[in-house]
Amino acid sequence: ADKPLVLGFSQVGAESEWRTANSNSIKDAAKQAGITLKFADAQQKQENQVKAIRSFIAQKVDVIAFSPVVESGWDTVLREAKNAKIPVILTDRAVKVSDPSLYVTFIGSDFVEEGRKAGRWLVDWAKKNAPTGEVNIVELQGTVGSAPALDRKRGFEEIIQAEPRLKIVRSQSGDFTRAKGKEVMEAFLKAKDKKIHVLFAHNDDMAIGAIQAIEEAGLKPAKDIAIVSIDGVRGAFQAMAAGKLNVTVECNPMLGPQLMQLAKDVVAGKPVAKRITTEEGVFTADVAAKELPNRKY
Amino acid sequence: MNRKTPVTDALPLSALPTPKRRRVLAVMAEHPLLRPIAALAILLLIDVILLPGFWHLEVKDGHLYGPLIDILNRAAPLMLAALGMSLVIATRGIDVSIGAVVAIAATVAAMLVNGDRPLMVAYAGALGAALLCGVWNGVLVAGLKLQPIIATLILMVAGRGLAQLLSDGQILTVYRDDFFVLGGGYLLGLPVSLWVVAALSLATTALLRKTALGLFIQAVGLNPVASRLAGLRTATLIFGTYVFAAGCAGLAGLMIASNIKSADANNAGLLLELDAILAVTLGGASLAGGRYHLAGALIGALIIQTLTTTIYSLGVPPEVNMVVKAVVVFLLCILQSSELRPMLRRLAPRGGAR
Amino acid sequence: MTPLVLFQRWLRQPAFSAQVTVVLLLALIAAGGAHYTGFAAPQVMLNLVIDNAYLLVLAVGMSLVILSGGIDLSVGAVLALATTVAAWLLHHAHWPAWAVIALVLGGGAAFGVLQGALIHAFRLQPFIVTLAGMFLARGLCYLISVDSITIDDPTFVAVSQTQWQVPGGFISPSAAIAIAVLVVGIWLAHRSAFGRAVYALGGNEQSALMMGLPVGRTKLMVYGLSGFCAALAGLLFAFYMLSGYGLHAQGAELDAIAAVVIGGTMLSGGYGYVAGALSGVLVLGVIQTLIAFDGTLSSWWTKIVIGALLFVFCVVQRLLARPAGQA
Amino acid sequence: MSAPAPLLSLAGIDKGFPGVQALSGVGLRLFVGEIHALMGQNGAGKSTLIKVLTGLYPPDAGRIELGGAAIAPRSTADAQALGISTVYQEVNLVPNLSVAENLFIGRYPRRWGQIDWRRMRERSRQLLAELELDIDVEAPLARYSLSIQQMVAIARALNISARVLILDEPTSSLDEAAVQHLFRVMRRLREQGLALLFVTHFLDQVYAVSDRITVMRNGRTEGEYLARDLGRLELIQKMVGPHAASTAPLAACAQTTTPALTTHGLARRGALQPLDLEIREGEVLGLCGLLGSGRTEAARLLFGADSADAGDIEIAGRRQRFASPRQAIASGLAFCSEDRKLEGAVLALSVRENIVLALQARQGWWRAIPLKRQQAIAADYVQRLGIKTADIETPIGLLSGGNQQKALLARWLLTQPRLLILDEPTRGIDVRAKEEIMDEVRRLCAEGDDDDRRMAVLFISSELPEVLRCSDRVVVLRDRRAIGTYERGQLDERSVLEVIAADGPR
Ligand SMILES: Nc1ncnc2c1ncn2[C@@H]1O[C@H](COP(=O)(O)OP(=O)(O)OP(=O)(O)O)[C@@H](O)[C@H]1O
Ligand SMILES: Nc1ncnc2c1ncn2[C@@H]1O[C@H](COP(=O)(O)OP(=O)(O)OP(=O)(O)O)[C@@H](O)[C@H]1O
Ligand SMILES: [Mg+2]
Ligand SMILES: [Mg+2]
Repeated sequence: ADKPLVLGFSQVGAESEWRTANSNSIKDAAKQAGITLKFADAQQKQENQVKAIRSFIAQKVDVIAFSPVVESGWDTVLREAKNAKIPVILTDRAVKVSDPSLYVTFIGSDFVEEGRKAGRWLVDWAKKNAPTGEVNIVELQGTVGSAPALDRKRGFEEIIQAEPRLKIVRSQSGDFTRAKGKEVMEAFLKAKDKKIHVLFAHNDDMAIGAIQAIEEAGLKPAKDIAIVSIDGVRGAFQAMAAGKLNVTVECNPMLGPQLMQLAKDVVAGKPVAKRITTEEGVFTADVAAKELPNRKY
Repeated sequence: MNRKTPVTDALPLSALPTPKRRRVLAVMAEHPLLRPIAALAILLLIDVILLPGFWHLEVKDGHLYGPLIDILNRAAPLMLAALGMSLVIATRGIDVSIGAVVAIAATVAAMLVNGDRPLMVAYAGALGAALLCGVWNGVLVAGLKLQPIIATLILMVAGRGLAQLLSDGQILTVYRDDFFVLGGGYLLGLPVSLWVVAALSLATTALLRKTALGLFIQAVGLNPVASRLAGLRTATLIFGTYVFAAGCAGLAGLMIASNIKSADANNAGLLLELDAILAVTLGGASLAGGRYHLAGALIGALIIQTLTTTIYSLGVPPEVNMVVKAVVVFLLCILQSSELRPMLRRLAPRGGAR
Repeated sequence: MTPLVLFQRWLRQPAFSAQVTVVLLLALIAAGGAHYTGFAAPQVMLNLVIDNAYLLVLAVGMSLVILSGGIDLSVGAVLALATTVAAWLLHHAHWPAWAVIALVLGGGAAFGVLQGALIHAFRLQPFIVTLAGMFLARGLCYLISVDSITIDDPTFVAVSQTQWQVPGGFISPSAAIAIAVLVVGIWLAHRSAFGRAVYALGGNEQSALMMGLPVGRTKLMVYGLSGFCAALAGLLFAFYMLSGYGLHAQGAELDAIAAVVIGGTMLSGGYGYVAGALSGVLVLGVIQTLIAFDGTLSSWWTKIVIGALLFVFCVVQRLLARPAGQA
Repeated sequence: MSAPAPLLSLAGIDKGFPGVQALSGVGLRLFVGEIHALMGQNGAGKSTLIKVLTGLYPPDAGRIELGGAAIAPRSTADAQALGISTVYQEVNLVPNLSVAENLFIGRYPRRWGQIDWRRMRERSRQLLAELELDIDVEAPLARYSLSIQQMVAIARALNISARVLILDEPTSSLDEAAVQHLFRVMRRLREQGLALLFVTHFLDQVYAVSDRITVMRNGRTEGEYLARDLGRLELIQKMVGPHAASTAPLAACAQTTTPALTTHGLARRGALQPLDLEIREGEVLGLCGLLGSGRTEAARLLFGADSADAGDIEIAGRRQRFASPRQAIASGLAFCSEDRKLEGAVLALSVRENIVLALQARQGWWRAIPLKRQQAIAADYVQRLGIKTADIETPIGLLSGGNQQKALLARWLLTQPRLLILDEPTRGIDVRAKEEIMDEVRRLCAEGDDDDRRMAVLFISSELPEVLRCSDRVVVLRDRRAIGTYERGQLDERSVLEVIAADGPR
């Protein structure tokens, strides 16, 4: 009825398909919900996000939402938002702040948990497929220092520590990209010192790149080397359908609708939970074919 | 006003190649490629010592397979970029838009292929797009006389945006085998990419040697004012180098896309320009313009790629990568410095007391 | 002399292109103000300085380097290193703030001087040396901590939350510091023997040598200053973010260079003004703000628009400043 | 007047460069209160000696003493600290700084720790006034012609309080008046007890100021003489070996009446008033005038180096205006600039490449001249013009000043132009080479090419006698406009100066 509510959203950037899906979901949802969206792309730079948020404050938007590039370093700007009485919603990554009242709620996935899920799946797999002996794991990390890379690694290691025979023998950064993923995997495969049983990739793109490297090395991905990855983008499902990837842990980018709902509630002054997790599955090769059609990203 | 343009000076003499000597050895010692080659050799030596399987080459389904092949294969796009960059740099320019052009070319190619166009059309389209980028840069630098770094910065920023706009931010996966040949295929046991690079570098070298272009480019880079007064088409030459550089970048883009069987507009060729410039300088060229060494640039590219692969193979923890790279680059530079020998002599106990 | 002659004088004077930049900047702001409500608000303008304080400091250092005919690609990384070191010392080693600040600034300067020494002693190209410097600094960040470290030191927190009221809004201490640095930079460049030696170096190093100028010392100082500015920028950044992180300010070196060049300084060295750094930084800032205010642009359109605005700006600047430009 | 002990003495100086032994066992004595001329052919080693003396090159062997104490300066800065002030052969100033700064950089007048710009400007004006040069000291140096830059360089050196003042070919592109001012100052400094070392190729100047002469030949000291004991011919012989310098005007070559090039009101604001000039085939047209009279500007306009904003150029009936040197060259012009270092030589390229550059440019990039042919050409000109170089592949930057000049001349002669514009072609060229070059030029004018077209030459030189000797007609410029054309013989040096003076100010 009255003038539409204005939401300022600061996106990390456009570094991956996942991110694109995330942005699209938010934009569409905003249209649906009749919310005016102020969208700012930070090109992976925290300082740009801060600038964007401050300009949202200057523009006196009703709600500010953003997916932080990193956890720390938000106190000052969030305090400014608070002083301006603008509620702040975090999406898809948490922040570390001295005073939790600086943001209203955090909606989104939990990278550490994703890491754990990957770890758990692997432990079961090992029980079934390699009941005895060492299981050598190589890890393709995300961009050094980036939040998902750190957390997924943390979660994953936390679980596999339980199983001493699961060992990470090599770990190198593949910058979340196919090209790097492939390049690094090639190097891993050439280093003949240890046999590789499992590949754990911090995202699907790197996994897809690595799969190519494995094939070129004359091995069978998912058979000779088990492959675990995270995100659950379309490409991953196609790979699984083709039997080249064992499993991907979903990290749901479709936060749009929930976010818009939250924004409305917050402005309406309804109470909202401090932490809202999105339901995320673990998809294995056998369900892939069936799931593929209804993947939107 | 043209008196303002800075000139390269007669001195410092060490900046100038000294005249031919009678003695062959001396000539060799003076050869510009000597130092880059030495640097590469040293790196490879280290690999041999640290990495058991490094020299290991086997024949897998009809082609050579092994770390060395990987390095060559991986270095191919960088070599191309460096090839183009070295001419731009020779004319006192610089092109930071290489990476963006790579992304554009890759995306265009992938789109055309996925649109079931014949391969050649896809290639033509991609290279065409790349050359257009080059024309754009060329016009800004040679025509409008913008400073190269800022002129190409514009495309560096906007170009990637364009690529993402085309691909809608998605990674375009390609499913056509013929597309994979350029970056992943093999010919006579060696990667196709390598043949392409070799062919292009030879062609370029021939062009520069057999025609007067080589002389002209050097002259323009060393002293634009004098060159203009001597009747050279300085602007046209400079324009040409940017188009050429973009063309090389486009080809590199095709290679990268073909190699990972997909075009990733967000990340393809990210920061490739920096590596290209580094390769050119490691190859012994000066960013002040003038002398260029195509072979040197190629070797520079190989040095960089060898270093990267080494780091991966050694199992260096990722957070240390950068430091290692930095240290090696520092050492290589110092090794290449013409000041090193006199300095050591001075440090030596009974060195020439002057 | 006739007005015409005076006009030509004005066109020909080197300061001209710098002045054009300022005029264009104002035009840009005016356009924004006309388009988006609240754009021309005083606080928005102040935010330009607050948000870009660190960049301004970087650009001042970079100006000197570029004027001397060199370039420094390491500044962004040194900035990040400064934040990381500061954060680590405060958070894990619990050093007092003043000690941390002193150490960081000293370290930055030393880092710069070291690069300068390499460049001078071995006649290496600034580009590679500082590129390697960039790798090194970023690498050291990760060695200290891959994770981003929160800064909870009371002094830093206090500084970061101080807001000084000025007519029309507030500014942060960082902004004030940045302006101060700019002033000092201008003084150095135009009123100190060192500054003039820098210009001479950029004009023609060989001649500078033959005129008996201390070429070597000047080079060391230039890169030292640049390193110092980078470290200082790092501290401002730390105040701004209250965190130390190896991925901070990626590509800041390019922004700084762009700012300096847009400010009317020749990358080939010798021609330009340190003051140009300010206009350059503001141009970049305004472009960003414009986009944020528009708020309808997708990630890629953002990039394209930034490019387009840069293009329009540089071309107009170039065409207007043509008489001053060289053949 | 020679004092017993020399103030500065060099003994047994050796200096070798790859392929060249520039100096071998050179000695030199400089006494308090004398002006000492250092003479020698191009490439004799004068500049090298000076660079060694001022610490730019470390000598391979030898001893330098100042006031009895051995010294080994490692840089110009050291030398200055020791009281040795130098003007090097190539102008070494920074183009981007103002004239005033170029005079004072390194020794700024200070006020409260910061540079006192006002005082600097005032003192610069005084300084230049001594040389009767009245230019805007705040304008960037690059704005001014080479001659002005050279004056500034001299002024700078004079301003350094020194015991020894070294001037390497300071007068090479100065006009008579400027030279006289310079000499006045030099004499005054001599009275003040400085020791001056003065390199030049102009005999008159040597005899005008110097008390003592040291002659160098092929990197050795040929001998030291009192100026008054040494006759011109002797001096020349000592420098170049037996050879007579003819000062007689060269035979007028059959000059035609067909114009090679005609300008109609060619002009450019701030550079040249409308100029109507006719240059006939086979003639040498001299262009004389004082420094800053616009000779170079005129030449640049003719050649399309600067674009004219009025008038046009007529060649073979076609009237046009050149937008770029390229066009000018296409229609048969050639321009040998006065500024060798900036507008002529590509220092890092070899002598061969520098020589063929213009011809190759005209042929286009596609039709490359075969290497063999390039070498033949280069070798031929090196021999014909007597260019002293280790090898035709030597970077031209390593040649002595005069030899660079010759190589550049070769570049243009090679293109067989219709009109050859020579701006200060004999700058820094020794007595003998001058004649060789001018004879070469005259010869080219005299003999027509294949279709019997004769080359015309536009000859600019600050050295009046030279212009008068070589030109068939002279045009006198003043304040950037032509004030008269005179046939050969109508004018001698004095009358030219009178003409310039007489034609009262507008
Ligand atoms: N840096 C150098 N490297 C190699 N050869 C050099 C160098 N400098 C001078 N030479 C050679 O040393 C010789 C002496 O050069 P120098 O410049 O001293 O002659 P000059 O007497 O000054 O001649 P001019 O009267 O033409 O100036 C020349 O043959 C020159 O080619
Ligand atoms: N006495 C002077 N006062 C002011 N400007 C001068 C003077 N002499 C020369 N100039 C500057 O030098 C240029 C004119 O010199 P130009 O070279 O055209 O004259 P020229 O006749 O070639 O004399 P020269 O070649 O000896 O300098 C102009 O740019 C002018 O500004
Ligand atoms: Mg000399
Ligand atoms: Mg002149």
